[in-house]
Amino acid sequence: MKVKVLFFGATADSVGEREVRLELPDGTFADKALEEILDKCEGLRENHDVGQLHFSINQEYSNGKETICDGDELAVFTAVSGG
Amino acid sequence: MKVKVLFFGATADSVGEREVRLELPDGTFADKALEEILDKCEGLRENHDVGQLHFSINQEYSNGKETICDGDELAVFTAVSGG
Amino acid sequence: MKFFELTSEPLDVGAIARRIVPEECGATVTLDGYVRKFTKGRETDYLVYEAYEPMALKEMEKLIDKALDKYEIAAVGIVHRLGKLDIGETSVVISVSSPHRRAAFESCEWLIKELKRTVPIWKKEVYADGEVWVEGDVSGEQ
Amino acid sequence: MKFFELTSEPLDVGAIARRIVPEECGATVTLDGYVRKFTKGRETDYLVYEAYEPMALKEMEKLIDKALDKYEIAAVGIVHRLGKLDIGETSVVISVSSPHRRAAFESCEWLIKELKRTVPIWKKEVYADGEVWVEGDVSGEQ
Repeated sequence: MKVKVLFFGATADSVGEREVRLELPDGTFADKALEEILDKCEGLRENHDVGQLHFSINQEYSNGKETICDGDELAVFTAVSGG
Repeated sequence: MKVKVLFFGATADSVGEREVRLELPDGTFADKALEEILDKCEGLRENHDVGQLHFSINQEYSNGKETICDGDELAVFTAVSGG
Repeated sequence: MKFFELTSEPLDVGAIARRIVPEECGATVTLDGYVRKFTKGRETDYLVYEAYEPMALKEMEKLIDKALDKYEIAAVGIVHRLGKLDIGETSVVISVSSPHRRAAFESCEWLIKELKRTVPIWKKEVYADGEVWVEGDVSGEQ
Repeated sequence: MKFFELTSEPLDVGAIARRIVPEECGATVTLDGYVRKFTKGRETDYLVYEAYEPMALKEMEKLIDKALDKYEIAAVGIVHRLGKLDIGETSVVISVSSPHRRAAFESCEWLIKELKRTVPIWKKEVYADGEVWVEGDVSGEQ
């Protein structure tokens, strides 16, 4: 299945892209999907404490346990700093 | 000596005046001056719990112990309700 | 930095909030107090505010000086309207700017509480069937 | 009653603060957050704000719904600006209206703290000699 992965701010700078398309095995869990993203998108592990990165699925914060579906919109970003 | 006494809001309504001139003996203390005002300005004792009235001398809250001087501007008013 | 004013003109909340934007600050907290339609279930028609003007200005300045001393804040503005006010119209604006927002929230709340306790301004509530000069509540909450 | 928006246009604090004035309310507390010139002694040239827009709007709405549930308040508006902002320009306005002011102060402060913790918006600080994407402080204070 195919998913879209978005990056913002510091993660977009690290990856050098704001959006990538990834192929994931059907039924992939969220925590595994994030591992895949960290492996395939160079710059994330190098530039970030990955334990501090946030992960969202279809614009909701992930708890790591969701099952990813074809066409999902994922995103990886640093701790927010709006306001 | 002569003083000016101002009333506002409810005390102005009670007295029927916004300003009166009073003659006080030289060296009158503030608490005595307030008693004089309550005696001479009809409507204050009738309409107010006099213990709750505020008294100011030259635009400063009185503690009752000041000595009043000729030409002072006194004022008697209820608990404030701005805001 | 401070300003304190009494006026019979309508208050422009945004203009007051943005009048002082100190470079070292990042937050301004503004209280906009206005005329409620219902007080204790009774429908207000309009309000009239009256002040002992020179004393009110002195007391406003004292409050601001105390706040500037007590809190880590850079600027305070207080403007109170007088005269007749319709429902929804702003009676008072208190605006506090600080480097960090905590102090601005805390001091703005302290300022309105103290203003309601010490600044000689009175409010008359006018209803369809009467009117009453409101006597302040010592707690300052209302 | 609520509104929540992202915009690249300058924010009008007064218009946001006065957009909702419920009849049963007497107070609106507004936080105006803007660009500080100095952060930890370093001089900021300008800021750039970026958002994950659809998610940011969802998170803003969730925060407002929580606040409306948790506090005795009648209306909340949050507007956050995006793009390049100069010193002193408003980045966020949070406005809360309530019958009694205590709840408005408390919930406005809670909302900005939570917004800084959960709403996916990021700030890049640009200095004369470099730039950095700011990573949020979990405490929400800054």
